[in-house]
Order: sequence, then C-alpha cells, then structure tokens
Amino acid sequence: MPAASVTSSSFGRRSLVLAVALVATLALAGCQAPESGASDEPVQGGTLVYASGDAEPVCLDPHVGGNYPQALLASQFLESLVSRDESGEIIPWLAESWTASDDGLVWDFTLREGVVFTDGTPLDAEAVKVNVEHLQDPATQSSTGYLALGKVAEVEVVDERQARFVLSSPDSALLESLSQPWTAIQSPAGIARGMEANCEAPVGTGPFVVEDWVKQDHVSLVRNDDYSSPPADAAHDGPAYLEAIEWRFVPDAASRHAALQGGQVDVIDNPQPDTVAAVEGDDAFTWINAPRPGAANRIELNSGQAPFDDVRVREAFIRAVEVDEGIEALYFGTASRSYSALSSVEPLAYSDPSRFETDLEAANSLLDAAGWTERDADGTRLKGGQRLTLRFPVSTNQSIPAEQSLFEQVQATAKAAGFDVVIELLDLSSWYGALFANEYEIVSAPYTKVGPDVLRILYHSDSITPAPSGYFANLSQLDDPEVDALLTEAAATSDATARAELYEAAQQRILGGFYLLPLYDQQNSFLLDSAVKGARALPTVSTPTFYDAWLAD
Amino acid sequence: MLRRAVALVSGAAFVLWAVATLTFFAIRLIPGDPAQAILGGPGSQASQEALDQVRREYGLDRPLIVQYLAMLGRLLTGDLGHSYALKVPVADLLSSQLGGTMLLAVMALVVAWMLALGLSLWSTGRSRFASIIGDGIELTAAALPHFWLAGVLIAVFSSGLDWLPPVSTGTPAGFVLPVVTLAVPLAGFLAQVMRESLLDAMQQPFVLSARARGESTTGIRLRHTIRHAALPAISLSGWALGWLLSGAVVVETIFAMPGLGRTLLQAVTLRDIPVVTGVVLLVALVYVFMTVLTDLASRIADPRLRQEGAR
Amino acid sequence: MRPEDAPGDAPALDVAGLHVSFGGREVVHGLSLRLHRGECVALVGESGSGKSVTARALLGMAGAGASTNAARLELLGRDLTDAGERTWRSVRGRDIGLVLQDALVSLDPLRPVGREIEDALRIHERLPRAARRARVLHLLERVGMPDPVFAATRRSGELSGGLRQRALIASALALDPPLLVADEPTTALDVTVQARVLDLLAEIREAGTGILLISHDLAVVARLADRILVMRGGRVIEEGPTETVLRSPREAYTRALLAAVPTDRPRGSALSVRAGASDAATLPPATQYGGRTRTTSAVSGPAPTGHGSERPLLQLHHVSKAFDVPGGRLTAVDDVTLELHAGETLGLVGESGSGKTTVARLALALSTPDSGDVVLDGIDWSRRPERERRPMRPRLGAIYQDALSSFDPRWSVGRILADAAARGRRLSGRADSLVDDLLEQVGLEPALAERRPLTLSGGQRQRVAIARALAAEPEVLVCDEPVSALDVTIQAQILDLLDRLQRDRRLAMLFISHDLGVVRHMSDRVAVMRAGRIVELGDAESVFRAPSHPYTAQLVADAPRIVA
Amino acid sequence: MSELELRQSTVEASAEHIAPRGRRWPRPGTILAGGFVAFLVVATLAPSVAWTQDPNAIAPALAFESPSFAHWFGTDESGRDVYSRVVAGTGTSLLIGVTATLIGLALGLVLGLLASFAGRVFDFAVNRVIEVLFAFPGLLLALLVIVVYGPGPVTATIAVGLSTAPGYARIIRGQFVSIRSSHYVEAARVLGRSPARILGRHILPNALVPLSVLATLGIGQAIVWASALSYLGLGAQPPAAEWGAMLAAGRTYLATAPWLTAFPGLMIVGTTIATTILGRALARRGQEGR
Repeated sequence: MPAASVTSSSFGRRSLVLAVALVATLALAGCQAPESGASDEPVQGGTLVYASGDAEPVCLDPHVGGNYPQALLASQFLESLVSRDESGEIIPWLAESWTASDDGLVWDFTLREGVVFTDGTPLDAEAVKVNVEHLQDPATQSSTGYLALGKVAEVEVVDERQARFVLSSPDSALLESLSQPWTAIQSPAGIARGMEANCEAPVGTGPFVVEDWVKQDHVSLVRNDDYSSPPADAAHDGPAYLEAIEWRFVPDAASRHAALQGGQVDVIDNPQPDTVAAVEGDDAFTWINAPRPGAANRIELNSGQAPFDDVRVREAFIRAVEVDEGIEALYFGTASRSYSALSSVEPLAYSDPSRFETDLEAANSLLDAAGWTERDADGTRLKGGQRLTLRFPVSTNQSIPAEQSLFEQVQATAKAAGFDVVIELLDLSSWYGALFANEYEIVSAPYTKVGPDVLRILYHSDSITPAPSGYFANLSQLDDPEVDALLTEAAATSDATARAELYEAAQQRILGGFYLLPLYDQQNSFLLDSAVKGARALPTVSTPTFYDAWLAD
Repeated sequence: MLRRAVALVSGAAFVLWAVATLTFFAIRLIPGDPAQAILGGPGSQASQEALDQVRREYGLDRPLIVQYLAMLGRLLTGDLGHSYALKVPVADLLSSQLGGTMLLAVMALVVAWMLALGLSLWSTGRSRFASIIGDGIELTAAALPHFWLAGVLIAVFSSGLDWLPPVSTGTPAGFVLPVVTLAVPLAGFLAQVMRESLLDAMQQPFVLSARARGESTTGIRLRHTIRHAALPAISLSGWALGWLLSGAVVVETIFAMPGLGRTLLQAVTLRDIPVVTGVVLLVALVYVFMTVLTDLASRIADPRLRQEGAR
Repeated sequence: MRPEDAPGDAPALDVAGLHVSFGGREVVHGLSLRLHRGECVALVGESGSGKSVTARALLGMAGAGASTNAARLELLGRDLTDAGERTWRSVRGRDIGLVLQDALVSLDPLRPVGREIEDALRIHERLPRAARRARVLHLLERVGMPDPVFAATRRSGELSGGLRQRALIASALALDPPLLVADEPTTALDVTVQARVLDLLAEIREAGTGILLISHDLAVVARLADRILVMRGGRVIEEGPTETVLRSPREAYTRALLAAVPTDRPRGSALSVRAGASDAATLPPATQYGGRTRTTSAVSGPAPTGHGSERPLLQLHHVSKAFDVPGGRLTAVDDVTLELHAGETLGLVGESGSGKTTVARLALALSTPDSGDVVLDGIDWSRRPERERRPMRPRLGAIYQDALSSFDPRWSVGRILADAAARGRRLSGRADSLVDDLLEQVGLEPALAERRPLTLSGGQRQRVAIARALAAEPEVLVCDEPVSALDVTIQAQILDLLDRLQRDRRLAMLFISHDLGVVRHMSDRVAVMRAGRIVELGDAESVFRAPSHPYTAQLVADAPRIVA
Repeated sequence: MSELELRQSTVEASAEHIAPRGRRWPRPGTILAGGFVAFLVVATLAPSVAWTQDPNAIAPALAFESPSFAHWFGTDESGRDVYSRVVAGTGTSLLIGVTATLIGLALGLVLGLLASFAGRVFDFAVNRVIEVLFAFPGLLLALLVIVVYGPGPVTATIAVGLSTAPGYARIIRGQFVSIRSSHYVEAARVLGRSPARILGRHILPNALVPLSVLATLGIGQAIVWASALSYLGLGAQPPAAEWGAMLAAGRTYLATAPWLTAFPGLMIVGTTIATTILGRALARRGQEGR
C-alpha cells in the first residue's frame, strides 16, 4: 500500500515533520482514488477491532454532555447535516443544500431524499427540529452541542425536506457547528425512548448500528445494510464494507500498543509517540496523523490576577520557557511546534514564531523591570516578599505522559529566570475545582470545535463569567474590549475575506498580549494494522470513520 | 450451632450496615455538588434550573438524615440507586461487572495457591541453598508492584514472544497474563506462610511417628505436612481476596478487562457516588462472605477449631 | 527376612558400640544393648543423657545432621549397621514400632486415628481396604479402646489422654512388630491413666513383644522393666536386673536418682544428695553453669506444725468459681473450704482439670470467687477492690510450673529480683547486695544476676522464681506444680530448697501438684481434689496410709513406686 | 489475618527456626541488606553526596539514552539522569513509606490500646471497627480517601497509612492481650504492682519492640501501594523524583526505554526485601537476646 508506506517511513526527523502531515493528508485523500491491482479491491465483510485509549463514554448519545470520546464513537453511527472537506470547505451530508438570508438570521436546509434512520423512522425536517430541541432542553444536559447552537432560536418545519433555522443573531460559524458530531441528527423515535435507553444505543443514519455495549469492555457495532447517506467526500456508495466493529476500551497505552502488535486489535488511538516512532519504516503498520481542529494545545497564562496581570511578566515567562527540544525528544518528531492559537488544520490559523523566541536575558530584564528583582535561596524571584510562584494544575485525565514530561521541562526552564512553577497533577474533578477557585497561574486545557469561532469561546471576556456550574472557557481571563469586538464581529460576518481579516486581527492581538504559549496541535493520531485499508479521519473534528474501510487478507 | 449461625449473620449484617453508613457520610465530605456530578461533571455548563431540577429529582435538597434513612431503606430492598454518570441502576451495572472480577480474583487465588504450594514444597526441608532460593523468590514476588509486573509480562510474553494477548480477549489465553500478574505477588505472601508452617509441621512429633511407621518423605508431605501448611493459608484467603480486589483495580486497567476495579476507578474520577457506594458495599459483602467461608473451611480442615468451640 | 525366619534365639535387638554424633559432637558414646522378645528393657536417664537419641538411632532416624555408627546393630539377627533409608523404611513400622510421649501431637491432629493406624498397614502390606479397616478395629480393641468403631473416626484431639495414647500404641503395634520402642510413653498422663497404659504395655510384653522403655522416671520403670540401663552423659553407667539396680545400686549417680524419688520418703528428709560427696557424679547439674558449687544442705527433723488454736493465715470459705465455656458453664471450683496456718504446708493433689490451679488463683486473689470468701489474716481479701489489695499482696508469694514464662523476657535476673525486693520502694545502692543475698539463699551464683532467664537451665530458673517469691518476704507461698517440669534430681534439689525455706521462715505454703509422691513428701496436711471438689482432707500420712475416699485410694494404688 | 499479621507470623517463625548457634556475625544476606539500607539512608539524608548530577536538570537533547558510564541508569524522557533521580527519590519514597507506616501504627496503637484496656465494651466496639475497616481492601480504602480529600502525595500517604491501620490494630491488640494474660504480668500483679506500672514496665516495652520490627517490614509494602496510586495518577507530584511516580511515568516507554522502569522498580523491590531481611534479623536478635 503505497500511501501508507510513504506515511510511515517519512517521519522521525524534525525537518520532515511538516511534510508528514501533508503526506498523511494526501494519503487519506489518495484512498478515494481508484487503485489498481487485485489486492486493492475492497473486500466485503470482517470485523474490525478498535482499541480506544480515550475514556469510556458514560453515554453514547453525544448530545448528552458532549466530549471527544463520545464523538469518536458517534462518528460511526450518527451523521450530521453537513461535513467539511480537507481544505476546510463545508460539504453536504444529510443536508444536500442550504441557503442563508442576507441578514444571516434565517437558514434553510434541504434534506437528502430517502434517508431512513436505522429504526425505520424517515429523516425529515421534523426530525431536525426535534434534535435541536433535544439539544437545547436542559434535561438533556448537553454542553458542547448546546453551546454550538446557542444562537439558534428555533427550527421551523417548512415542508418534509425543508428545515428552517431561525437565529437570534447572525452566526458565521453555524455550518461549522452543525458539522460536529455533537450536533448529529438522531431518530426522534430514539430520543423519545428517554435518556437511559438513548444513552445505551442512540439511533442514527450512519453506516453502523450500536448493537451492544458491555460497560468497561467494548461497544459492538454492526453494519447498517440499508445505509444510503455517505458524506460528499466518501470513497464509495452503499453499505460499508466491514460487517462489524468491535470498539474496545484499553486505557493503558502500553497494553494498547502491544495488542496492536500482537494482532488482537486492528486500530488504536492515542499511540505513544515513542511507539509511533518505533514502527517507523515497518510496513506492518500505518500511521494516521489527524490533529484536532479548533484550538492548538497551549499553555494559558492567567492574566486575571498577579503576577500575570503584568504583561512584562507574561512575556518574561514566554521568553524564558524552552520547549522546542522537548517537543522533539518527547514526540519523536510526531508533533511539530505551533505558534498559533488555532490548530494547523484551521485555514484561518495565524502563526507568528517571532513572538515565541526563547531569550533568557530578555526574560530576566523584563522581570527586573516589572519589579521582581530579588531572588531567594532557590533562585526564585521575589517582589515585596512575594515569591514568583506559578501554580500549574494538570489534569491526569486530559494529558498524556509525554505532555506531562513537557510541562516538567517548562518547569525546569522557567526556573532559570526565577519562576517557581508548581505542577499539581489532579484528577478531572479536582482540576476543574482548582480552575473554579482561580487557584492557578498557568494551565493547559484542550478545546475542540470546528472553525475559528473557538476563539470567541476561549478569549471573549463573556467566557470569564462562569456558568452556574462554575465552568468558564476563557482560562487566560483575557479581558480586552478590542478582542471582544473583533471576535463578535467575525462571528456575525458571513463574507469570507472580511471574516478572515477579522480573525487574523484578533489572533494578532491575542498573541501580542502574551496570554498563551502555543505548543503543538492537539495530538490525535491512529495506528493501524496495514491490513486495514481505506480508513480515514473525518476532517470535521478528526474522528476516524470506517465507512470506506476494509480488511485486506 | 444455631447460636453460631445467628452470630455470624448478625455480625455480617453489622459490617454491611457500618460500611454503608461510613461510606454515606464519608462521601458527604467530598467537595463539590453531587447535582453537578449528575449533570456531567464540573466541566459541563449546567444551568441553575437544571441543577435545581436534579436536586429535587435525586432528593438532594432534603435533610441529610432523611437522605440517609432513605438510602438505608433502599438498601434493604436491594436497590443501590442510579449511577450519576451512566444513568443506569447501580445494581444492574455491578451485577454485570462482578462476574468478571470474581472470576479473575478466584482464578488468581487458585493459581497463587498452587504456585505457593509448589514453591514451599520444593524449597522446604531440602538444602539450605534451596531454602535461601525459595526465600529470595518469595520476598521478591511479594514486593512486585502489580503494574510493573504487568508491564514486564506484556513486554516479554506479548510484545517479545507473542505467546499471549496483552489485553483481555474474553478467551482463556487472554486471562493468563492478568491472572499471573495478580497471582505472583500473592503467591509470594502465601508461600512465606506456607513454608513456615510446613517447617513447623515437619518438626512435630507426629512426623516422627509417621516416619517410625515406615512412611516415606513424600508420603509424609502428602499425607501430613501439606495439610498443616495449608491451614494458615486457608485462613488467609479472606484477606487475600480483598487484596486481589485491590490489585484488580490496576490489573483491569492495564489489561483492559471489564470489572469492578475499573468501574470503581472510573466512578472515583467522575465522583459517581452511588457507584462508589455500591462497589464498596459489594466488596464488603464479598469480604464478609469470604470470612464466613474461610472460617468454615478452616473448621472443616482443622478439627481442633471445632474442638475449641465445644470445650 | 521375616521375623519367623530368624534364628530362634536371636535377640530382637542386639546393639554394640553405638555412637551418635551431631556435627562432630558425640552425644552417645558406644552404647551396647541386647533385648529379647517378651522382655522389657528400660533406658533411664535425665534430660540430655542421650536416651531419646539412642531410641531414634535404633530406628535409623537420629535426625538431620546426625551421624550414627555401631559395631553391631541387628534386628532379629538382621544386620542394619549400613542400612540405607530404603531399608530402614521397610524395617520401621514392620519390625520395630515407636511410641512417643504425647499422642495429642504424636498422632497427626488433623487425621482420624483410624487412618493413622491404617497407614502402617498400607505402607507395608498389600491388603484390601476392608481388611485394613478390620485390622484397625481389631488393633483398637486389643489396646483396650472402649468403642473401637467410634474411636477410629476421631482425631487425636477428640480423644481423652489415655485413649489417644492407646491409639498411638495401636498404631505402633499395627504389624505386630517384635520390638516396640516406647519413649516416655506415660509422661504426660495422669497417674490413674498412666497406670492403665503401663498395664497395657505389660500385656503387650506378655504377648511376646520386646519393649525398649525409655523414661526419666525410675518409679515408672520399676513397674514394667525386666532390666534397667541407667544412662548419663551418653553412656550407660549401670546395667542390671530391675531388682538389683533398684535395691543395691552400684553407681553413686544411680543412688542419687533413687534418692531423689520423693515417693514414700518421710517429710523432712533430704532428697538431693549432699554436696561435698566424694563422687563427682553426685554434683547437681547446677554446677554446669556456675563456677562454685552451692548445694543446699539437707534438712532434717520433723516439720514444725504449729497450728491448733492459732488463727489461720489464709482461709477459703465455701468458695466456688465457674467459667463460661462454649456450650455451657464449667464449675472449676465447687464449694471448697481450706485453711492454711503459718509454718504449715498444705498439699493440694488432683489430676489435671480438677480445679487445683483455680484454687491457687483464688487464693492469690487473681480471680474473684462467684460465692464464698477468701480471707487473708482475718481480712476479707477476695471482696476488696484491687487498689486495697495491692499493699497486701507482698504477703503472698507465688511459684509457677513454667518459671520462664513468669519472667519478663527483657529483664535480667538481677533486675527481676531487685524489682521484687523493692516492693515499690527505691533501692538504689542496696539493690546489688540484696540480689546477691537472694541468689545465695536459693543456692545460685551472684554472677547469674547479669543473665537473662532464657539462658538459664530449668533448675536455675525455678530457683530464681523462688528467690523472687521470697524477695518480698511473704508469709504465704503458693506453689503451683513447682517441680513438674524438672528432672528428678533437680526436682529433689528444688523440693529440698522449698522445704528448708519454709521451715526457716515459718512460711505457710499451699503446695499444688498432681504427683502424689511429691505432695506426700512435702505436706503436713493434704487435700485431694476431684472435679472441683475436695474429696478428702487430712493429715498427710493418714490420708495416704489409709485413704477414706475411694478416689484417693485409687490414686494411691496407681502411683508408681519403686518399692512395691 | 492481614498482610501484616502474616508478616509478623513469618518473622516470628523464621526467628524460631533459626537455631541459635551462637552466631556472632550477621549472615551475609543481612550484611547485604544492611549495606543497601545504609545507601538508602545516605541518599535520604545527603542525596547530593550520592547523586552524580542534578536530578532535575533537563537536557532534552540527551533524552532516552541507555545506561552508560556517564549515566549509570540511563536518562529519561527529559534527558535527566535516572540514577540521580533514583537517589533523589529515595527520601520522598521512604518518607511516604515511613509516614504511612507510622500513621498506620499510631492508629493501630490507639485502637489496640482501646481494645485491650478500656473494657469489654470498647474491645467489642473496636473489634467491630477493625472488622469493618478490613472489609475495605487496601486500595479501595485508599481510593475512598482520595475521593474525599483529592489526590496528591499527602493524601496517598494518609490513604496507605489508613488502610494498613486495621492490620496493625489487630496485631497490637493481640500482642497486648497475650502479654496481659502472660505469666510475668500475673507475677507482677502478685507482687502488688499497679496497672500503670505493669503497663509501662512490662506490657508496652514487650509489645512495642516486636512492633518496631514489624514496622520495618511495613515500609516496603507501603511504598509499593503508594506507587500503585502514583500509577493510577493519584500519587506524587512532579518534578519530585519519587520511585512510584518514576515507575508510573516510565511505564509509558517500557517498550523502547526499559531502564526507566527497571531501576526504580528494582529500588522498590530491593527496599522491601532489605527491610524485610533486616526486620527478620532484628527479630532474631530480639529472640536470642532473651
């Protein structure tokens, strides 16, 4: 398999990393092209075993809550109104076309004809309406989907195939929001069964159907033989080649990798960088590198309180920290340094390496200027008896070991400038607890959303105000009216060029204020046994899809 | 006999009640709002209305003592409540997880027993060399952390030799490594006890009597000393099972097996209180049951214990 | 070779020049012994004399690390000097049987005794299971088991001491071996049971089995043995027909052994052989540890029995005490009334479980009676709170059977004695001289003050215990089986010491023992206890000479004695 | 019976079975174990003497070097010297082990004293409490403590300590009960000694000396349990070099850099074995000294 072997042999050197991402992308695209040779003929049947290192979802319905593990699974059996292609263009899926009013407040979606949910319910405008209402109902306990559709006032059923979205204010991110698995369309009859049943086995229109969920072990997915609604960028029509998918939960990375090597599983996610590097050049395995969209992985600096309320201290920190060597060593060339607030898969990402050059001398003079002139016995700077301590809560559920090691390196390099970084490894609940209590100076939190609108969620001052549950997304507590204005305007601007300009201005301002230290794209990759052909990651939130996949002998 | 049975049952009931009470009140000390945990954890952006609704629904707005009594009442009917996170009855969830864990633990117990018996029989009453080797093996085995041993076993037998699957596959082969991981450290402990009691038994006069009858060394081991060596190990089995359940938390995670340990770990991370309470109660029940069982087994194996009761 | 093939006059056992050593240290030096079928030969000696090692060597199982060699070792004419383990295994159980001391632990406590007996049959003969069962029942019947079918299914712990000892003998007799080695077969048993077991052994001997009887007790041996070999330090020092050895012993050591037997020895006569006697053999083993010899001199003269009108020092008035046991309540002491006067020794005799120790604990106010009173010098001692009793406690001293366990294992002898002498006061400088003085009184070296009790011999420990009891200068001394764990010559020394101290200090002594001989020798008056009750109480001589209660009569009749 | 009770019984038994042959020199195993523990003590008190470089100095360019002359135990994912980190981690690891053991011991002592001397009602109550605590297997109890108080090294230490407490309590109670009913305590009563004096002079010294032996054995096991918590992400915090945390972090690279786990693992196993051997030697000395 040429594409696969190119992919797997081309990483390992830092200089080649960028190329790798491109090649991988091309390789995926290449799967669509008809290929020659008998062995490239898709084979029907077989069960693919997928081993997930992500947490086991507590509910398979991605409307409930809405996190990445749910998206991973939901991509196999649920479908959205629209999708996105490699270049970031929105393409049809369950909706074959759409139009927006000039004021951007009314969107009409025309649904694909003849699509039927796997419980026999037909896909119609009423179903879309029910789904949006389900997402907006507090009882559903939706978080991600609820936020994504925040500007949708209601859905009107125009006719059977015409659904009209009426917005409260213009939303340039609506299509991107609707492309996400968290807003996927489910059978109204399935939703009507109630939360407990719907969590066990949501009903969608996808190529596979949830057959069984053995908690703590696996989810069994079987082929939907009546499948008829592949997205516009799919490689074939009709039902999937695979007969079934066994979706297993294998939390331990070493076990997961050993299972792939031993042939017990065909695909694993979240592979350790060192194991990815170890199979380099090995034709037996294929690596799919599919960084998540939305925000890049970054360290946020809490500008809401001392010492980072002083821009000089923020800049000093960013100048003091050295992460390039660490990223190279820890990720074995599988991740490349980011200089942007947005993921490299976002077409509107603005990158500025100049702002992140390490310069210890500059850091020291900045700190001196900011009044942090004295040092104690440890070498930590002092100001008025106050130590320059940075609390850094790290969620063990959200960060992989390599990332924690990188944070330790951040800790070590920042020490040279006189920062005392205190890393606190916490479980998810305690981690949120530390954030709510504002007991942090630096933090790293992932956020996945399709499109640049993620900037509004992360850096608009509205996001500093916590929800009743205490949640707030603007962890750098960036409070800049100019940024607010730029992001609000961009969200309401449908003109592509104007929108791009607005987002670039916003990003420049955000990076210029030294509110964050970008590290690398949100790591999201898959190792496959090379017998698995035709698998790819959906370009929406980079979840894998096995609709086109088949198992070679 | 009846008095004994009554004492056993009432003792078991007391332990379960105390465990339930302790867990109930300990969990009230957890910082954070249970209603929030129900609504998908602290990361969710739950609205005030949603929080209020959940509090009413789960009775979290009632006084603590009312909640406590309500829980006891439910427990009496075997109702363990609903999982906050998984939205399913805890009893259903646990009953589906118990089997796997118990199978794992019991198999590990059996394997540990066999390993310990083999090692102690091999190393006892032979040369000083054998005894030192045996001692070393026992000490090392008992000091092995589960997760490290598991890693080494996977590296050798899965990644290296490719003999056994590194994750549970539901097949007997998939069970081998988890069972061995759990069994080896336990075998280290058991072998220490067995060897000492074996040594002790071998110095007893009845061994002299048996030899004076013309019994061979093997005969003495099989007919006499092995039973004496087994006695303390039997009485240890209740503790051993608890120890194995602790180990199961780690082993189930590493080998990706469904079970109580993993359920507990997940529930702890998600602050899923009903599930935590349920697992704790279930484990306590298993412990109580094992205690009665080992007590019974010891009495069957050692008539002296029955004798004590009658004197 | 089957026994019947052996030459008719071949002795069952013929040993010459038997040497046994452990790691280069020889413990049996050239022992010779010949034993015929139907004959009983006794090997008598104190602990450490090498008698048990000899017995084991005769079965080819002297132990790990032992090396055994003999000029001649023949069993029924069959040479076993160079026999390997396999040969020995075929001999053991078939040609030679072994009976050990305590059947509770000498039979596997986890297996039914029937199975244990069956084992010998299974090992040596190919018999169908049913036949083996029948043989087991027959054997149990032969050793006088009342209900063989029931007994066969019991474990050793479920049988009484006498019955389980019979079962043990049955297991050794399973294949009717021509030779039976009995190593202290009756030592742990009560007198009456001991007598029955000795009767059984006598029957077995009559039936033609040769018995090698090993014992520390000349009196036990006297009943059964045809010939006696006296062992000391791994050597047989005297040998001869029982009558001759007992009546006219040649060796001084044998005489010392005989003298030490308290049975039928009048009150006040010394049991231990006097120090300074010419023969080194008479030196008591205490010299093994100390440098100088300090033996107690014999005391003589009648006991100063001075009660009468005097108020008794210690009184038990209708005292009862019961304990909860699973399945009911056991009355350990049932309406016991006793009086103890100054300068008097009251002996309390009874078999195990008769309640003797409970009486001792009640007298010491270590437990409170359910009913009745214990009165110390006119003060109701049992009913007072412990706080008030405490200042009075030094008036009573106690000596236990197991002296070692009565010492704090971390304390040295000196500290133990100084602490006891201090009575809560500070001693400072005088402590050393006080300790020296106490040690001298009980015949011990001052150097022993540095030692821990664990490193002392049994006799020395008991002396330290006595010294501790005396340190507080008590008026009453309660002795609970003070000598039953000791060798006979040591026992003699301790008894003499106690007797002398009692006279010197006009102590009131409650002397508890299961051994009639000891009690009779020590006591002015005697109480006989059975199942918690005093069945007979009176002047020691008259009680033993003319027992009025049948139980006492039985006890007296069954007590082993040297001169019948 | 628990892990601890089991250890106690084996210690006593091993002390019994070794015939006192008047051995003046400790056995070779004991000397080795003593040497190992001496190294641990040096590494705890003066780690800078034992390490070859700064344990927290990163050098990403030197990451994942296999053991060599320059780096005896190799380097880790951040290029830190594993040997120096193992040395630096000794203090933390031992602190966790010792503190957890002390917590367990102290709690056990309180419970054991209550059960033994505060009357029948207390004895009954404490025994029930112990039984209930036993119904929570060690890690379960630890997890419960962590649910309540949040993860971290302090909680982990407390959790491990708490989970060993019932074992100690039962042993201590057993020890007190057996000593209290021993003949030498009775002998002291006969001499008219007050309960306080008996407790202070006889019972406590005799109960606590074997207990201290037992504690040396508990340390190793406490480290093992604490390391399990670290593996589950509920233990020590970086960059503190703690063996359990190093083991947990290194397990990720088991396939490519086994030295990251081998050496901390060996230290844990070695410490457990060495303390056990020393504990046994102590018990033997105690026995022989009597």
